[in-house]
Amino acid sequence: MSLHAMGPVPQEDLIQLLAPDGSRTAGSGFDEWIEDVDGAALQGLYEDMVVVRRLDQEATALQRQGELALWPPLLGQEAAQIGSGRALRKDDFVFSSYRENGVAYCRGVGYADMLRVWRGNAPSGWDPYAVNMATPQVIIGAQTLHATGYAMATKFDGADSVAVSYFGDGATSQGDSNEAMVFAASFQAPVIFFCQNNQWAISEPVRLQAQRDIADRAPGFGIPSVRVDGNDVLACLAVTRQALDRARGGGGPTFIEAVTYRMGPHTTADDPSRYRDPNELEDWKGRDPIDRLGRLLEAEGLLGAEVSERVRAAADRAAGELREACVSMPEPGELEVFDNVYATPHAVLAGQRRDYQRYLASFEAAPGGAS
Amino acid sequence: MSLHAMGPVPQEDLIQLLAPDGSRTAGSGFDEWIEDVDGAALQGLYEDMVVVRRLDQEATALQRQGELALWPPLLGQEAAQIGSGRALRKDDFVFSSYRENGVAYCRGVGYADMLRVWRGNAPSGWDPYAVNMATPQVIIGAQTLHATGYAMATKFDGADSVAVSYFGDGATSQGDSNEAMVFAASFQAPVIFFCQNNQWAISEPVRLQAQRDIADRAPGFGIPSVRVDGNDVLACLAVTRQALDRARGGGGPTFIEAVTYRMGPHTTADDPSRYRDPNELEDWKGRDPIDRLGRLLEAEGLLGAEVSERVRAAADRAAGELREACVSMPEPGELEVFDNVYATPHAVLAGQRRDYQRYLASFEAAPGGAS
Amino acid sequence: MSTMTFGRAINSGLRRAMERDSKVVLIGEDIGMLGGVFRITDELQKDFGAHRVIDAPLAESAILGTAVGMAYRGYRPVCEIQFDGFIYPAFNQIVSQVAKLHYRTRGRVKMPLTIRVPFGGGIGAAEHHSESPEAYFLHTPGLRVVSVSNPQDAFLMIQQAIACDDPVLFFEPKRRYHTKGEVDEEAGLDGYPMEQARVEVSGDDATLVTYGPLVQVAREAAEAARGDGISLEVIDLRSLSPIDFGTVEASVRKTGRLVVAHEAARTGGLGAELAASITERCFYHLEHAPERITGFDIPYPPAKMEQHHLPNLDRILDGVDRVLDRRNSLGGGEGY
Amino acid sequence: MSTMTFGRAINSGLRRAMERDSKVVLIGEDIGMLGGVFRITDELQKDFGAHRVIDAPLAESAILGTAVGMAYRGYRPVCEIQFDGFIYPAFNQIVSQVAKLHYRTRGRVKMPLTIRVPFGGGIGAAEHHSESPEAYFLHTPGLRVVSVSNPQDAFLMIQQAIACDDPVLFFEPKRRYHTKGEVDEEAGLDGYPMEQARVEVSGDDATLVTYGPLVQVAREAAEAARGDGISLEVIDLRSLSPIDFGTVEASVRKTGRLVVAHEAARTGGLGAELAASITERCFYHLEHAPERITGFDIPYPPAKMEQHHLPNLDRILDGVDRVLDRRNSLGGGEGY
Ligand SMILES: Cc1ncc(C[n+]2csc(CCOP(=O)(O)OP(=O)(O)O)c2C)c(N)n1
Ligand SMILES: Cc1ncc(C[n+]2csc(CCOP(=O)(O)OP(=O)(O)O)c2C)c(N)n1
Ligand SMILES: [Mg+2]
Ligand SMILES: [Mg+2]
Repeated sequence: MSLHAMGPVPQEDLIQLLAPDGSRTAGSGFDEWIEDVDGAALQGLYEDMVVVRRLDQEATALQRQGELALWPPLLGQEAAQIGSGRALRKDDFVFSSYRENGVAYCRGVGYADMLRVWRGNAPSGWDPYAVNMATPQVIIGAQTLHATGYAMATKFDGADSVAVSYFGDGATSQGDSNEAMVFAASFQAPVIFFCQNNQWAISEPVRLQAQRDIADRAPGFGIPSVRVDGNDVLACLAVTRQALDRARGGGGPTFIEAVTYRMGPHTTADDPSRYRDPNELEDWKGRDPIDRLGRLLEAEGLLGAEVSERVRAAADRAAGELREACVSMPEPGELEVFDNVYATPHAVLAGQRRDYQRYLASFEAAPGGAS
Repeated sequence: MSLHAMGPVPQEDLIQLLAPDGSRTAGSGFDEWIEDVDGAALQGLYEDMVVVRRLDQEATALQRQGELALWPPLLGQEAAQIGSGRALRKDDFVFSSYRENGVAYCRGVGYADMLRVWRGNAPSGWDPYAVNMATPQVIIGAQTLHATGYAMATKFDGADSVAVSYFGDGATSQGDSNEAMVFAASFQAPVIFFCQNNQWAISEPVRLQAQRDIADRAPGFGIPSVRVDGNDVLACLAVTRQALDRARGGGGPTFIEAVTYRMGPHTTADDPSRYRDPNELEDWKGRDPIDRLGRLLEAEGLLGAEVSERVRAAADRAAGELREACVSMPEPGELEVFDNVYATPHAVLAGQRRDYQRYLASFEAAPGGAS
Repeated sequence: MSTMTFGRAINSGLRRAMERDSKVVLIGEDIGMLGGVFRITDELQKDFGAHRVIDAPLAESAILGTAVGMAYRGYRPVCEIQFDGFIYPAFNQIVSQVAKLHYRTRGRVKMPLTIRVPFGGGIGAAEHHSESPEAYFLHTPGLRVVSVSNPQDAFLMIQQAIACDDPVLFFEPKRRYHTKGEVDEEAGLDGYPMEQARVEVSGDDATLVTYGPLVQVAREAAEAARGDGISLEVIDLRSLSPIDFGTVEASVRKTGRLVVAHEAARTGGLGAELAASITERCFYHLEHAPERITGFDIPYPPAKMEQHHLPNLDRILDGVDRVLDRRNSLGGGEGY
Repeated sequence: MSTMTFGRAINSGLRRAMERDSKVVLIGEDIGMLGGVFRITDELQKDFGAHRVIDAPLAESAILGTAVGMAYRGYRPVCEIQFDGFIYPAFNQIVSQVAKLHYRTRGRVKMPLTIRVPFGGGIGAAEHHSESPEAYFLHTPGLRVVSVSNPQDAFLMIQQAIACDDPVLFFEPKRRYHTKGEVDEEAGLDGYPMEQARVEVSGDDATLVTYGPLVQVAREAAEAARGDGISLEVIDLRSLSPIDFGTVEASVRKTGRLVVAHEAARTGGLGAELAASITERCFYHLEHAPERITGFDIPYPPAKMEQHHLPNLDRILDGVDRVLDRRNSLGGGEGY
């Protein structure tokens, strides 16, 4: 007996500008949003995706080799992340979950900063204000509220920057994600809810979380939504640009469901063979985001040997730098655990730090150990 | 500057069977659901509403007289509560908030049981299993999940009873209420979400909580919804019966938004003059649920002097019994605070009880006090 | 100096903080036009506008979560939780976000939130309206917790909490909202730091420590004990995290006896921490094990039973008798 | 007797409980086809069906809230929280509903929920995956809290928890899931009540109390101390609410010294309660103030720093040295 109503994910009604075979799809109504995307820009998006995939694979390898404690691969989600990430302005602010390393790349996050937390060296990687992106959020759904509050404050300031929240299909079940829509709608906050529906929340298929398309939920809260082909980088760029434009113009929030697929495991600790049909993966490989743009470039003569080589070299370089940044990262100090718990002095914690310092020193005093 | 988008509540698209002037409204498509409601049944619904209003007024008076600590009046919401409450079967199970004393009346809750908690004599009033209704829930939204879980369990049992959750417009903002819709949809649980949109959550108008009609939210979760005239007892009866029928037949959850009005204060501790326009109340008085059915009865010759007298007498009797039940309620015992914290013996708490008992006894021993 | 109620003192403190810093915004349920169910934010929306005093939709997790987002953008949000028992929907945001973000971002992002919580019992209210949840928060690293016991402190400490770059849970003893007291509205914020406990009454025989609503009861207890020839030292903790152990320690070194009182449940409450820490710090000065006079380990009871749950004058004096080995409800009577 | 891992023992206990009572249902994230991220529910969905082992949508408040509804209808739900740090979204349902419903309904409605929480650190995990939130729950009247330290207890106590008519938080030390031990699968549930603490190692010089993941470390500490001529009595609390103070008290009356260890933050942790209660109960038997060896008052740190947060063998022995007035990191060395 199946307790819940499940079915396949319908692929109709997706906003698509680029078909899996690399041809341009007509009639989406979104062409105007990418009018400026010329050949060089297309090559740039291609390079971004190739580099990001390569970084992701290198990080996965680093985890297998014991250099990282964990890694959450984005394999398959490059178009959703690059398309949306490249639409943003520097002064927009991103609140993501843990899987958005492609977005982090677009924001200019350095490699060491990208890995710090996964190596276990620091509570998080980068300075959010240096790149206008919060560090990864692990508590599912929590960041949707942060983005909404940030957007409310942006409006208080009279600024026209936009907050963008990234989250997964599973996150839509959390109360927080729904409350975020309530607040965003009520305060007409300039926020974008960017849901990467990669079909899975660890072992749970999206049909356990949502009986209707995820994009169908937002309108009931008073938030316009679009359902976009998440493996189509042009469509992701276009819908995000439209949503940003609406938000900047005072039109309030937009919900974007990017329909994509997590081609790898949930994290390097996961074994998807326990719960999913390998045919599904094969099926989605036919819709690979990088191949797709590659076919367009080829058809338009934009992916000659020289370009290919340049892209490959960039990816190699990035991977090399990532690896180097990883293995050369300095180890944290013994007393770093006590840093930054508070912004202002805290007597009780200072006492604990002092005692622990004396404890560590006691080993030096008596080499035989404390006892 | 208004930070949020507000506007008046539109009154179109409401399911209505009885117009404010007492005439029957055609074309709702719901007539079949009240085909069996004959003259006697109409008189019964009328009596229910009059009695419930009278009980509510008596309780309000008891609070003013210091006999109750607090009372949450339902004035104006009689049709929503009686219409839905009378649709239920004995083996259905209600999970309500604090304002559903009309529903409690339908379930057969006794007067002392109705008041116990508001007098401050007990943590709650009645045995949920005696009337198949949970005692009032104060934590906004929490009970929507209880109803959903109960309905899931009903389905495990293969039974065809239905769980009904009552809550307000404000409650729709809580994460819990939204998660309840996720679970209800995913497990196709036989649950009804009955939202009494009484336009206010204490001082906050519904347009702060929801930018679209509340009923518009459920479909996005995969739950059919209806928006009903909550001051029309026949329409409330009809839509609830339809939803019950769907749930019993395995059709899963339904969301009902009953559009009504809280004519009184939020509770006896509230002063609505601080936040709402008195004209609004006047406006809604024209849509009074009892007057409305009264006009139909009069037009059909069903509210002669004898019937009027009978109804008045029933209301008087009920009010008298309520008052008597209130003032004659036994006071709780000194050690009752320790009862029922756990179902099984708990050594630490038993020790605290024993010490407190000795403490109380020490006053008898030494009349001058413990010190 | 002016005489004002406790509630009015907080209102006045909020107004000062908002005047001083345009980044201070208030958010909560019913705090705008209504001025909050206790009227603590009375008139503030009218005077500062709807974007400074924000009526939030009915969702506590979102109130805290959006406040976090505002703090990211440099704001200093003051969140009102309508009653103690309604803070739990926001627990996840408080414990995993508010408390941890400064640590998580290695100091880059500050979380100068103030979370105002009317707390405690004694008002004859319904379920969830009389709780004392402070222990959950003082066990949570990254948070600061304070509780105020008089209008002057209320006026100043709400401003100190808002000015603090760390998140502060600000517990207001709701049953004292109507208590009047003298308030010096010219007093500066630097005068008496909110981390510091205060000796309210000096004494030599035993130390009685409490905070919030019970400070007044403790003063009354000292008064009553004095009539009995017992000299109690009363300490108002004021800060519950960090606790100012130094002040308590100094007192216990003098008196040798400690009684701690709070309304919250006994097991795992602040009293346990205080008793354990003071025992560690001055074991050889203690003449008797510290005594805890607290609420019982029960859900907050209905209005007509709360007198049998709340620590009151007699129960506190009974505890004093115990640490002094005087006759008490559980025996004693040999010593002293 | 069979040898099995800790994780397998829980799995086996769950299976027994489900076989015994058809009202036992499991609900949680990824517990079905995947068998949970720790595989604790491995094969159970296959064997008992999707209505007995329910993969829930990703929402902890709903997992607890729907379990409450199921309990209303006579079920005994076992909720799995995937990791300790993900229990907070459900805190409101646990504290205001699960804990209070029996009281609220004056005993009419039972809440025989079991809430399984893999907890604690030492596995090199990311943020929110290594926390020890037990103190929040032992401060909450209406709940019972237990923690298991070995496969045999895990096998039996999960069944006892499920059979208990009160709600039970069941804390599983995730870093021990792969530890093997002997399990008597024929043992009956009545043999050793889950409320009872157990003396793991007998000794005379000091009492070392802990629970869950640190019981193994405490045993190692006793071993190491023995080499130093110190005889430690090790007690596994097993039940954290209620705490079996009697067993600890008996031990401390004998040894005169108490060390309590846990991974959770120090302030307001279980150690405070134990130290305070034992001081009350046997003040005149104590030779030294009780010592607490705990996690610091910090958010759980990143993997490469957790060694500087978690109590380990050396830190525990240092605490033992302190209560024995032997030389230790903070001084001492005169006594003993
Ligand atoms: C509150 C909370 N509950 C549970 C988890 C454990 N968890 C981590 S990722 C995940 C699945 C998330 O799925 P989805 O939102 O679709 O994002 P994806 O991983 O597919 O990108 C779960 C259950 C968590 N991190 N936070
Ligand atoms: C979690 C929680 N937050 C806040 C409150 C305080 N409160 C009690 S009733 C109420 C308004 C509820 O409005 P609505 O859901 O529309 O129901 P109504 O009172 O109108 O029937 C509020 C904010 C509460 N009881 N629970
Ligand atoms: Mg996903
Ligand atoms: Mg309402």
